[in-house]
Amino acid sequence: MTVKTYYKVRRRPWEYKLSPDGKVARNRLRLPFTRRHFLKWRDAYNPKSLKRERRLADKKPLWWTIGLLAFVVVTPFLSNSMISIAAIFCIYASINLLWTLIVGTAGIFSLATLAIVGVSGYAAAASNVFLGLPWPFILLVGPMVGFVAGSILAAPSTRLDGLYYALLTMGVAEICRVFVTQLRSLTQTNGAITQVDSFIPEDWFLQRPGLLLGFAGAFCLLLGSLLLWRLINSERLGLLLRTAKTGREDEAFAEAVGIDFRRARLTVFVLSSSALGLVGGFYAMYFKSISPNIFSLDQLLLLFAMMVIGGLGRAEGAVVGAAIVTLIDKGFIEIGPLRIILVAAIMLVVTIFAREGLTGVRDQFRDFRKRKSGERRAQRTEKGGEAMPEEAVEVHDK
Amino acid sequence: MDLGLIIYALNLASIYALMAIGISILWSSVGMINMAHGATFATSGYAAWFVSGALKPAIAATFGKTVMASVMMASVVMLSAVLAGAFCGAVIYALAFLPIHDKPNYSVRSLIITLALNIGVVQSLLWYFGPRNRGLPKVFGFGRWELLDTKIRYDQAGTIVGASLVMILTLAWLRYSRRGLEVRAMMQNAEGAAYSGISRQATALPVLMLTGALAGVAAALLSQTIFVSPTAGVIPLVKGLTIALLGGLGSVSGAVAAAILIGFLEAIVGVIPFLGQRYVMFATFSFIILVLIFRPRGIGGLLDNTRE
Amino acid sequence: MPEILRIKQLSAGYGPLRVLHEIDFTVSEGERIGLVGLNGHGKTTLIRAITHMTGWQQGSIKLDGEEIGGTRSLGAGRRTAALVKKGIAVAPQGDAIFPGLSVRKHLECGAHTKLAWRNRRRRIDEILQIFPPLRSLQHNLVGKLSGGERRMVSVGRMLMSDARLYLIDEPSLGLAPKISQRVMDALWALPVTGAMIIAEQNVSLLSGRADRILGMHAGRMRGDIGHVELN
Amino acid sequence: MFKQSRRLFLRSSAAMGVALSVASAAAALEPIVIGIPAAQSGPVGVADHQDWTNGAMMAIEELNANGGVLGRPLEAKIIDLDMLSPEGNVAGFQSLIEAGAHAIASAFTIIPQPAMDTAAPSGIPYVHGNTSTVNVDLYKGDPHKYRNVFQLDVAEKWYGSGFVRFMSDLKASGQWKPKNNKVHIVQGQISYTQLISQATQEAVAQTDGEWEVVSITDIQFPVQDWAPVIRALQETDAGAIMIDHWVAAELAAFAQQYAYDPVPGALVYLQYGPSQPEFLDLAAGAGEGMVWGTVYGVYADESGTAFREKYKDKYPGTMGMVYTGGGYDAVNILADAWESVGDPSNFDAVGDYIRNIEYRGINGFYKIDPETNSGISYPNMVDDPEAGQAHLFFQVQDDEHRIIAPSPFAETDFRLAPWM
Repeated sequence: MTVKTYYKVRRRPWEYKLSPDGKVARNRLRLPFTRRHFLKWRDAYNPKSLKRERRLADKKPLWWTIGLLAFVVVTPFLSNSMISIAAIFCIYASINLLWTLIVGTAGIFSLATLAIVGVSGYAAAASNVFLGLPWPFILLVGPMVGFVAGSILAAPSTRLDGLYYALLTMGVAEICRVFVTQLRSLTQTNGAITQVDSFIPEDWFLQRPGLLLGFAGAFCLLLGSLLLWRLINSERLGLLLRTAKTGREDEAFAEAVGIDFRRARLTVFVLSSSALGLVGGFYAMYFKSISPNIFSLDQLLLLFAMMVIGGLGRAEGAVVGAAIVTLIDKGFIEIGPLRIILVAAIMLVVTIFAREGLTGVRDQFRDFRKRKSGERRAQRTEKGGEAMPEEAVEVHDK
Repeated sequence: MDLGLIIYALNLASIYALMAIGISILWSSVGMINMAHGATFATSGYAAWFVSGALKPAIAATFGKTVMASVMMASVVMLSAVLAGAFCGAVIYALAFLPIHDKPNYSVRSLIITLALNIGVVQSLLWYFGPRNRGLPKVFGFGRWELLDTKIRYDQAGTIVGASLVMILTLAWLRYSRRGLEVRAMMQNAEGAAYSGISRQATALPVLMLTGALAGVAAALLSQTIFVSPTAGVIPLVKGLTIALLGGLGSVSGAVAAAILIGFLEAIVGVIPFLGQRYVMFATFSFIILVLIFRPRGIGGLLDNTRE
Repeated sequence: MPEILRIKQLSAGYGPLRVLHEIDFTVSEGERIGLVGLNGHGKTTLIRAITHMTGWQQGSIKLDGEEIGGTRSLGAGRRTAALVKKGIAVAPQGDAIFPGLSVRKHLECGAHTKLAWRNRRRRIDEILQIFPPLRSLQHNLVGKLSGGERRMVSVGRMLMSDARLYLIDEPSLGLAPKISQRVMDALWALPVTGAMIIAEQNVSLLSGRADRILGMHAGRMRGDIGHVELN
Repeated sequence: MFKQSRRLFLRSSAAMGVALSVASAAAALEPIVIGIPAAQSGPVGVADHQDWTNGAMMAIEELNANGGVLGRPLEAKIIDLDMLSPEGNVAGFQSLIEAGAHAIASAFTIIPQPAMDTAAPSGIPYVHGNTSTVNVDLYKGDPHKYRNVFQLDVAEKWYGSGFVRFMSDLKASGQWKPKNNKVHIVQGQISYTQLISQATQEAVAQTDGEWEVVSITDIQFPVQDWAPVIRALQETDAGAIMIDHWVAAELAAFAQQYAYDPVPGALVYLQYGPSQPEFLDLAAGAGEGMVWGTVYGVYADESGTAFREKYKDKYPGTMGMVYTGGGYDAVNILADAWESVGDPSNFDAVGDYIRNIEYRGINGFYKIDPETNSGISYPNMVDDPEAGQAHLFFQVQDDEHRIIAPSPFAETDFRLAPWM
């Protein structure tokens, strides 16, 4: 007779749970004008104690809040250059978030992100410098130009395949760069528009109060981008797009059941482009100038490196990647070209070992662990080891 | 349009074609967009410079100032560039293909890895060799011919003939050799190739080395006109990529056709008085965008069947 | 009769999800085996598992008494080419064809052994004998052929090198009855050394010709079901 | 105070094993920090910035060997400047200011405004060789704010008038008989080359027909092949050709291709690019006879020659002709200022000293023009050779750069190029 060993199936013993009063009905906050809730609370009865337990099913908002709060509290105590780096980080992170919306949510592989930022930044700066519009209008002109640029760029996206579209947008960026550097009226400044009016008073520019003000603005920009991300991804639009996440067949299926998939994609693209336009206007104001470098391939690759290191298609990936790369690129300027090599090395290692960037490592490890435990179970059971349904996770196999 | 302009256009086209067919073959057989092609280009240039510099005294001592010496020098330059290119291909194979070729998101991840390699190698070259450009020994010597009232520089003629020769050899290899047949089979259907006993791992290495060697040839040839520098690969990479796409990524004949098209376009835009050199890039990209809008799969689909 | 293929306790699937459960069977020299089962019951997965296209987690596969691939496999076709070289020839479902090659070139791709490569011209002529419709098409691109012709090319490619084991997955799928009958006739008439397994939904195409018919149901082997009607 | 004494303690305890000398006593004091933002990883300007850094480091080592400044050693703080984008400039300059730099000595940046805006509020003395009109305009816009930002050389527009003056002088001296009065300009697209081209055209227009601009050919960085340009040159067949481009390697490629197909009898002027060390190496003899100029070059007089020799000892190979001397002079000027002011942290006093400086360096005589807060050019702005930095014209002769004008500083005469 064989001795049977029983294995304990553990269910997150480390997880903190609230124990609400069982008699009181649950009162949940809703986002205004929507049916969505701020946090994903889940109630369940503990089968052993028969007590009501409440846990937070999605803890990301919690981490976001803690992280952003810590960031905003700590930054004012840093040195001037660190505050600048923090502000640049906010700007880059916003651009990356919006880019992630385009690439991840809308599934349009566009490389014209910086081109949209640049075009709107230039238009906004020009409206201020050459037409004399006061600075608050920059924040209006930027999104408007972004909207137009996005609409124009969105048109061919339904016709072209991913890679071809990516190339087309890269070409657009290059055309913008060449065009701006050719402009004879900007020759004096090498194609840059300088002395743009700003929300930062002239006397404070690049000094302590001005830097903090600039940082505050940049931080608001980041919050705005996060809000847009959240709204798009949790609203109808995001749900629509998620029905066809994985591929061409799904897309065809979505179209077949009456979801106007293309329209949803284009809407996200144009929305993000408008927001990118706002970032462009902000960029021109923050530095009081904008240079053709914003259209350059190097700059684009740097931003791409951020997204890749963090994890393509994830909000936290865009932000974490931006933090790492900005810190290395702008913080370690003393070590010279080595820092770029460092960024490349990080990119290389992360991509070889992590399939979805740094922020995907946790999920990847969990998948790995699940697969392993499934295999072990298969080995120790006599009957071939049927996988438990909850373990039958999608494993990306070729 | 006179002969001089045609020569100039062909000169551009042959360099672009060398880069573009490398990118095209690689995409269609191994499924990789090789962003490190520019780094391969730059590395090959430096290798040719370094080796030819190191062997110069030895060659001068053995052959003196004879024709043999320049032939030796030329072959050293070409050979070292080709070998360095092939070596870069092997490195790309080891880093961007082997570890991940059967893992999820392979095509995006290999693109990212090669991109990282490109950035890293270019900066390392800058860091190690410094910013100064380097000149290679003139493979084709100084001078020019007069042909039908047109002056043709040796290096122009050499580049056109050399590049065409290399391309014909590559295409012949693809068409007639057994390895070439395997590569073509893999270009068209990777799973079917596996069922025919064609291993992806075993075939990818020679393909990567071949495309690297092509970039090496392009580097040695282009460095006859301009010089070797860490960022020398950027323009050939961008041009090669765009031309490969214009040719309908994956179609070798499409890439060659697109290279010739762009070569002539650039030459012609350059001499139109109100456009001139400063609108060359502008015109090229506008043209490619227009073509892609009307023919979303480039011009290659007109010529042959490519991998979907 | 020596054993060619012995499969023991094979469980295969995608990740933790099992599709095949403890498959056991052997194939001897000279046998032609029919593998029957309805759509989705594991015929194709079994063939893909034998060629390592699909990963398997448990069990053993022996070819000519030699273990191939240990006790588990990652799948993804990583070792498929090596197995083909060891003597497993496959005509997969849905014709893994190379649309841009001519029929002759396509057939040449199958000549992966040294001997076959040296004799490829003669071999091709032999195969054109087996499939007469291809004779007039030998310089046409495969991508331009009809479904039946493609299947012939696919099978012909499989036959280019001598193998120990031939695996043919649903040769009649998607073909008009008349043409599928013709393809099947040619298959059964093949002068094959080693052994052959033909997976097929339509049992009438197998009965009377296969030496044995194995049934598959819900990922399990039903054993030798002889020549009974299966429904 | 406490911090300083603790550091003093640390330093002296570290120096315990070493025999005490005057030098180590100087080293025991807080060093004076010179910030050098140098492009090291960007696509352009890396070679020029390397020259500047080398020159500056040479000066720092010399000064330290002589006991430092005010008894304190000099220390360079070098960072990698991304000079093409606003954020790169801001980050670079901020980090230098925060690292406690007492002055910033920079070769140049492509977009000066963010750099100046970052430096200006702290009042840190910022000396540079931007050679740019934009600086001058910015300074004029707010002289108080940018009071301590000094452009040691002059704006680029002087290249234009200087070149026309050079041609006329050369013609008058009889050393060169132009075959016609045509001038063909080949211009790059950045502001520097565009402004030089405009200035040249204006200067030519003022010569009343002595010269005439007949053709302007545009080029775009990077130039892969000069064949179309050379064809255009052949068609125009001008007596003087101005290649208004600044990338040395591309000018060397031009020289090589031009050598096959010269325009007979034409004077070829390559503007500034050949000053970079790589030009001669790359042109490999093809540069012979070509003329180039700089408003900010290393003289060949006694001190200049001594500097050249010292430099070549330290950094073997071909020497850069512009920013090497520039970096060297900049550090010496700062050292002078600190020596006489006495307190490197008193930025405004140091700035006032530089504003009124009269210093003869190896790149000429430094005096700050109060109108523009930048240098003075001879013979473009003053007639006294020792009252400004000479606009030097070089010719490549026997594979070496030789000064041929202006006459007080000329090493040798103009020589007809092989194709003339």
